[in-house]
Amino acid sequence: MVTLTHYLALSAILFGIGAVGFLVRRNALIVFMCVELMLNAAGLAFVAASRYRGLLEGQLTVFFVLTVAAAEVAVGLALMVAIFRTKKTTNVDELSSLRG
Amino acid sequence: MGALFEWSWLIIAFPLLGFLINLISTGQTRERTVGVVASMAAAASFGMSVLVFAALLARPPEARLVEVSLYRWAIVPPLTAEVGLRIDPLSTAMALIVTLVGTLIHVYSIGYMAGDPHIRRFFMFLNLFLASMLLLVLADNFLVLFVGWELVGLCSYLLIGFWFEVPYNAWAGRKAFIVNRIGDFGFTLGLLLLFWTFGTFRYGPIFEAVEHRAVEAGVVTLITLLLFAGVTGKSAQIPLYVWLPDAMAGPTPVSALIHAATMVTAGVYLIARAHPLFAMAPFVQGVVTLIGAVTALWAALIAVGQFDIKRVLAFSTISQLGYMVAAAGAGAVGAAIFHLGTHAFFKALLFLGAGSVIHALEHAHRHPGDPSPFDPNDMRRMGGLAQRMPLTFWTYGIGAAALAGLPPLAGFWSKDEILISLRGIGGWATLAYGLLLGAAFLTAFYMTRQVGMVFAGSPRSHAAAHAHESPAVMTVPLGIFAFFSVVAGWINAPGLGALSAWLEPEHPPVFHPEQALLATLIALAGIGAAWAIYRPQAWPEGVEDPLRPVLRGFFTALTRKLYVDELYDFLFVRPFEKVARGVAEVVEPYGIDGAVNGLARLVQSAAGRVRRWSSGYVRQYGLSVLIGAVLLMFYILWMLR
Amino acid sequence: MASFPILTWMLLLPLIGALVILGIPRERVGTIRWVALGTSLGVLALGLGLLSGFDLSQPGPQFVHHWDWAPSIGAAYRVGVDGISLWLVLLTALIFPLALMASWSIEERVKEYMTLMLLLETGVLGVFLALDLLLFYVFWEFTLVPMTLLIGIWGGPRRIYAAIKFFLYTMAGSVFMLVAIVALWLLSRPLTGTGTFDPVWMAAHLSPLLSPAAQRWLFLAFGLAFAIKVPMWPFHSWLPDAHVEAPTAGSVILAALLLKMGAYGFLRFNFSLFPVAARDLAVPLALLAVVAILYGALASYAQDDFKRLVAFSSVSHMGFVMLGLSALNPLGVQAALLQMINHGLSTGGLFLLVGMLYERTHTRDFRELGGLWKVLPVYGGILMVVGLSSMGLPGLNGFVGEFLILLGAFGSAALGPAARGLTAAAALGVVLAAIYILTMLMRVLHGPLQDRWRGLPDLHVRELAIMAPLLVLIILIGLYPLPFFAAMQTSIQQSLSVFTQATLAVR
Amino acid sequence: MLWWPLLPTLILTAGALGLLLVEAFRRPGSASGMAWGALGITALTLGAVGALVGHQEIEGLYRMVRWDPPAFWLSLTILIGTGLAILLSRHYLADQGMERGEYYVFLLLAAAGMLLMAVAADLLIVFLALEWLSFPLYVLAGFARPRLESEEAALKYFLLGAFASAFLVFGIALIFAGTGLTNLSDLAAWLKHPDPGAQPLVWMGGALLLVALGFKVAAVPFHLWTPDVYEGAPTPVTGFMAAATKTAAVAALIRVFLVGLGPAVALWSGPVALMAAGTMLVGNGVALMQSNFKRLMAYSSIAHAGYLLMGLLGDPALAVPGLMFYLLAYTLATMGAFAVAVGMVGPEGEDQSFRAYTGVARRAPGIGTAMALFMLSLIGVPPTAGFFAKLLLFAAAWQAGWIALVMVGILTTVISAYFYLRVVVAMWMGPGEPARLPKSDLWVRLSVALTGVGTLLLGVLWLMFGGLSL
Repeated sequence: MVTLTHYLALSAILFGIGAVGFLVRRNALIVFMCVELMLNAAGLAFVAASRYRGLLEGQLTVFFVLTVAAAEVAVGLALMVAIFRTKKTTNVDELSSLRG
Repeated sequence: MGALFEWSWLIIAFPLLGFLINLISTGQTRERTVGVVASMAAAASFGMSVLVFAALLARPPEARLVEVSLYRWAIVPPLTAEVGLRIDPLSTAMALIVTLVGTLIHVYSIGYMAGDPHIRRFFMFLNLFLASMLLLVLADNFLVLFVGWELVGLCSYLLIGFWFEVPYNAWAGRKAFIVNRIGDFGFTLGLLLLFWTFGTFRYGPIFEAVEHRAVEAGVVTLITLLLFAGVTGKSAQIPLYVWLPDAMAGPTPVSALIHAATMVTAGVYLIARAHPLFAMAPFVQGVVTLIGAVTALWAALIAVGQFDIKRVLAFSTISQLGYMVAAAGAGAVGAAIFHLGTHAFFKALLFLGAGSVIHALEHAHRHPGDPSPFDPNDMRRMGGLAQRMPLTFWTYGIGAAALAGLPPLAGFWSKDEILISLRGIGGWATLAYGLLLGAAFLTAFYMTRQVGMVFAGSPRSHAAAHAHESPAVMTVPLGIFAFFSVVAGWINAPGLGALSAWLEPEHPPVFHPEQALLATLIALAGIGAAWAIYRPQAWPEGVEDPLRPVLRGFFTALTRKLYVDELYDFLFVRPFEKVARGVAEVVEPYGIDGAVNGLARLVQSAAGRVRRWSSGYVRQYGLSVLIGAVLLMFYILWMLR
Repeated sequence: MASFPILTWMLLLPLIGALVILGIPRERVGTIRWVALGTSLGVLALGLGLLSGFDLSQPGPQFVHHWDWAPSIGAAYRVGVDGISLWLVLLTALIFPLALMASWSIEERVKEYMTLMLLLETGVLGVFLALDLLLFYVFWEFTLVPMTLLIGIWGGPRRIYAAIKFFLYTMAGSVFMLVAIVALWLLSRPLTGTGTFDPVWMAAHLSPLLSPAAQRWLFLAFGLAFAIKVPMWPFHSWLPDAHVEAPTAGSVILAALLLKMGAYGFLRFNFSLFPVAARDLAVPLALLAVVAILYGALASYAQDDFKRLVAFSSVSHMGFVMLGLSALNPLGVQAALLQMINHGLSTGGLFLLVGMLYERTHTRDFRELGGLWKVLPVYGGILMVVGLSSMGLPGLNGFVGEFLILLGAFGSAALGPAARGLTAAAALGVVLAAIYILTMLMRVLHGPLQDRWRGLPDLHVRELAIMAPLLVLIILIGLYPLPFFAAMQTSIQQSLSVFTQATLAVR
Repeated sequence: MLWWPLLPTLILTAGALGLLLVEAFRRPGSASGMAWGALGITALTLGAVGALVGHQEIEGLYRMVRWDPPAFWLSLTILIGTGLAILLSRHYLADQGMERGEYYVFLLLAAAGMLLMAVAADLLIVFLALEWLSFPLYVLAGFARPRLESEEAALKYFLLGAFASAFLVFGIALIFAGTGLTNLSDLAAWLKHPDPGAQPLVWMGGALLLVALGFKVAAVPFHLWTPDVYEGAPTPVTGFMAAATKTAAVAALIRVFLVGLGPAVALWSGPVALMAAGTMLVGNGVALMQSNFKRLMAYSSIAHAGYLLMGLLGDPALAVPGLMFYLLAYTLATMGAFAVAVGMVGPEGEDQSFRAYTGVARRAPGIGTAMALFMLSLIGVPPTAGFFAKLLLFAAAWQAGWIALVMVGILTTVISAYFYLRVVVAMWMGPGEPARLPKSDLWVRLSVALTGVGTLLLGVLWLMFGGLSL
């Protein structure tokens, strides 16, 4: 029997993977994909909870999340392109001139 | 006559007025005018004192106490402090002595200080001193007495350091003030205890309370002991006498007036004034008497080894003050004041005589234009002045004889009375008596030595050879003082006893012929011993002092004042400097300020460590966020347990 | 009389003067100076009006001006003057014109300087006049800013260090006072609805409800702010730096007025709001005071810098003030209050004299001075009088304060068995004062004169005009302190009445 | 269905979009017109906010938004910050050669998101508003491209912001999974009678919300992005972020924690107190080591987040008005300081180190005085607005029993005096003549004057005209 707990556990695992990915990857694009993974983990939780409770709000929320994520991609990619033009790299570790 | 007493404050006001006139008058005033104004102020004060004295004399003995309230100084519950004068036999006697000696010395100073660029300041200070001293003497309570007490100290300080360009003079003035302040530390505490014991500073109620035994003897013992600490400072007693020899750095009239005749006797006056208190504390009386006697002997001993003409007199003053203190301690107020009066005359005479000598030597030295350093005070450079300065010599001789206690001069009578007063009490008084007899021998000895070195024989320096007698403005006061040095003793001579009758009618002076004989013999012995050593024939050429081969090392110790200054320097001065430096250079910067700055540095270094957190790496920032989140999760789990 | 809010005008006048100065072009230095001086003289005139209308018999505040400006938190603008603050207000009104006259030699950024001085005057007056804790705190902190800028802009070589240290150190103390004020306000809220900052109300209705422990904590919180300002040992180390680096007028105001704010705070707030704690802590307070007396004197003696010497002497003198206050009896407290005035006159005077000397010699190092009395007879005479006043010579003002403080402390019931020992130790400070003052006089005035000082000009008219009122007061208070005590008597008696009340005695 | 609470947001959004249209069709050249337009729209919105002032409580949009007094104060503060940011931007953009009109569009859009946050009554709105205000800020932070610092700041802000918002979404998801609720009032009601089985989910969700909002408000340990982004972003944007974004983040904290999770205060007060203490300590501490003005202001922003968090824990009767006033005072002082900083930027480039400020007050005493005033207000010295603000927050925290926290607060206040004073010291006491002088741009001067007067008088006026009872 697959319960809500299982779904939530899965989404938590996904969230965790995304978070760890954020920390270990250097390519800005991949780092960003990890964030997307985290967002989608949350989406999964919403859908599962929505289904479990028989409410529509959760499913609706996922639309919001997806839309926001899409907008985020638009902003993020634009930024990365701009940086790549200036710095010729997308390695986040090389972007550390501001510190202290 | 009652109205006259209401004006008795004029005694103080005249010199104060003189001070103010000279303060306000511009620098253009002629120096002669300055001196005359000051002298007239002093003379007016003397005149007023005489009037008051006469008015008091006109009263029956039991009514010879007038309290004059001047104004309310402060009312702070429970304290009500008034400035008031107490006109009674003791205070008028003191006022007479102070104003008489003061007037004469003012006049003398006109000649002595002539030509000094700061003469205006000199006379200002002198007038101020006179006013302060009279305030001290005439006050009707301890607080005002203390005010005068400190102000005379101030004037003493200012006048010792009068020629302030010479570092030693300034140093000596400072030393005098500080040593006095140390004594006054005790005095202050005594005053505090006095107030909280009696609830007032006024003599009248305090003496009344003592009379009725309204207070514990233990407290009074402590009070009088503390007051006596002030006395040891002002009246130069062991252990605080060390400032007086250095006070000779001041102009000679100052030494005569302040450091011989008047200010230094303030301590004796205090004991006399507070006699009812001391009478209640026999233990303190013993201490006072003994310290006075030891001081008398100790200072006389040191005087033997001095070469500075004024220093000999300074130690002599300390010694004579010892006599007075001893007598006052033993309760013989009359004898103490008697000696105070006679001493004022003959010691002033001696100082002024010494001043005359110094003045003469200085002028004689200046004439040939000799640039070599010359100390006009050094008796080793004198000799043979008897022929060149006869007036000075004769008057000086009278003063010395009076000091040595030769009958029938003033010193004989007063010293005799002190010695008699110590007899028959027993115990410590007997010891003091013995010590004072020894001091009497030494007194005769060192005075003979001094006269011998200064006036006898042949001149030992160019200046001494060319010295001339001083002008009349100086020699006339010498004559007057010499006159008093002869006759002053007679006012209390047995049979006459005027002073005693005035001060303490119930104690007429007594006369023991065997005592007089003993004292005279001792004085003669001292003179003889000194003459044997110092007569010109016995003094080989080139020898600094014929006593040195006799006493050998001990004489060196005497010349070094028995190393007391060195001892104090080692025990107090240097440790104090060390502590002060330690506070300012170690405790403050490293301890207190160091703690403050250290705290600031600690915060900064901690901040520096935390700052490294902001490394610039995004992933590390993310890690920080994640760690925060994980910690929160653990917290939630912990809460859920 | 009540219709004309004289105190509010005293506070406003300097602000108006500052605004006027802001409108004057900066090149017109002379006009700016005169406007500033005129303003401060106007305040002095108001102050004298205050004195003439002051009712000696009334213990409570007079000339009160009241306005509930922030009803939602119960804060009020309430100013008034009583016997405790009267002399301090007048001292402020007197010192500022003198300090401004001493600032004639300031050539740089005169406009800013004079503006800040006038702002500072408002601040200092406000501290002494405020009868509302919040208002008091506002003025208290407000004085910090102009003073910091005065030190930091017109100061000596290490001025920035000194200015920041002054600001931080003072602030470190006053934030605790702020918290204590907040705590009192919160405690008053259930009783009044909106809460109040009225110390009189608190003393009557709130203090009795506080537990001894609470009183002690609040006493310490207020006390820390005041102790730093006084400054009490060991919180004094900002003072020498601030004094040495500040311009002359800054040092004068710092010594004469700002330090008084601390002692005034103890008297006005700590004692009335927390009487139980005050009584319990009197002995430690007195102990610190005595340590300050001795420590300040010792440190003072070992200085080679004239200004630093005077600065440390301030520590010592303020120790006397604190000793008198901690005696908690009329004698000690009145004497302490008078001693605050005395210290303002004598130490303020000394700083002025240091400044006048420095303008001539450009050094304050004793090792380079000496023998100056020969060329500066008037200066020397004045220095001597002021110095002697500082060492407590009878006949001058310092003696009155110091001696009566000792007298009060000696018989203080609050200090109990420790009273006599503490007083004796404090009396030693009088001896030490003689040592360092006389040494100072010797090193400046006496001894041989160096050739390079031979042409120094003596004091000129403006400088004499600055010193004259100080000298007059120094001598007047010394000879006739009666009226000065008379004005403070009833107020102090009333403020000390809590210590004689039965409630306190039972404990 | 009432739209009133959304009115300011809608006006601003519509205005921004209109401005975007204008930008698309306008001839290239000076963007002054755009700035005027943005100002006008802001003013219009301000009018709308003013029109709503009398209303105590309006719910709208199926109880997803809600207008109440805090909403008014937050909106007011945000709009003041926005208006000042516009005033500062015009000359700056021209000098820096980035005079592109869409700048104002982004600014207004971000502000619209913030206004939405001010009225949020539902977790979804919180999420939406947060993203809404963030995206334009990401762009604005990188607006000075191709300057590398600006781009780096933008990317860092973007990546970390996205990372944090993932926590937010996941937190909301967990709460939803536990309760089936997103409405904050309903959540509060649920928490009063919680279902024990679902409680862990709600608590975990709350913790994740704290992470995300802590990030936005720049609380330790989620603060690390702040200095880098503040330093790299164009200076007016930095000011806008420091002031308006902070206000929006606090709005979110108030809505989520005081309203939604209010009944669970015992649970979150501990961690929040720790965060507050840590934030005050770290913010004020590390600020001591800074020598760049913008970075200093970043740490100042962190430090003030600590005080605001402390306010969050305080007795609400005092804390809510306290927080409102604090934000207003903080916005004025911060925007004022940034106005001075913008004034220091010339066509030759930007140098925000203290060295560049040395001796400026010697030649420009007015600017120097204003800067001193802002710094004093940020320290909390009376009679500036900052003093009264801090007073209220300390009182609120003390009243709620957070005495240790108050102690940390006052001690760090003392520390903060040091670094704020360093700015004053540099301007007033620095030796020699200044390297450059503040430019005489009218808009910048106006901002300095407005914020200066506001900083000086606002505290007194606010208390005089109502204070706590507002």
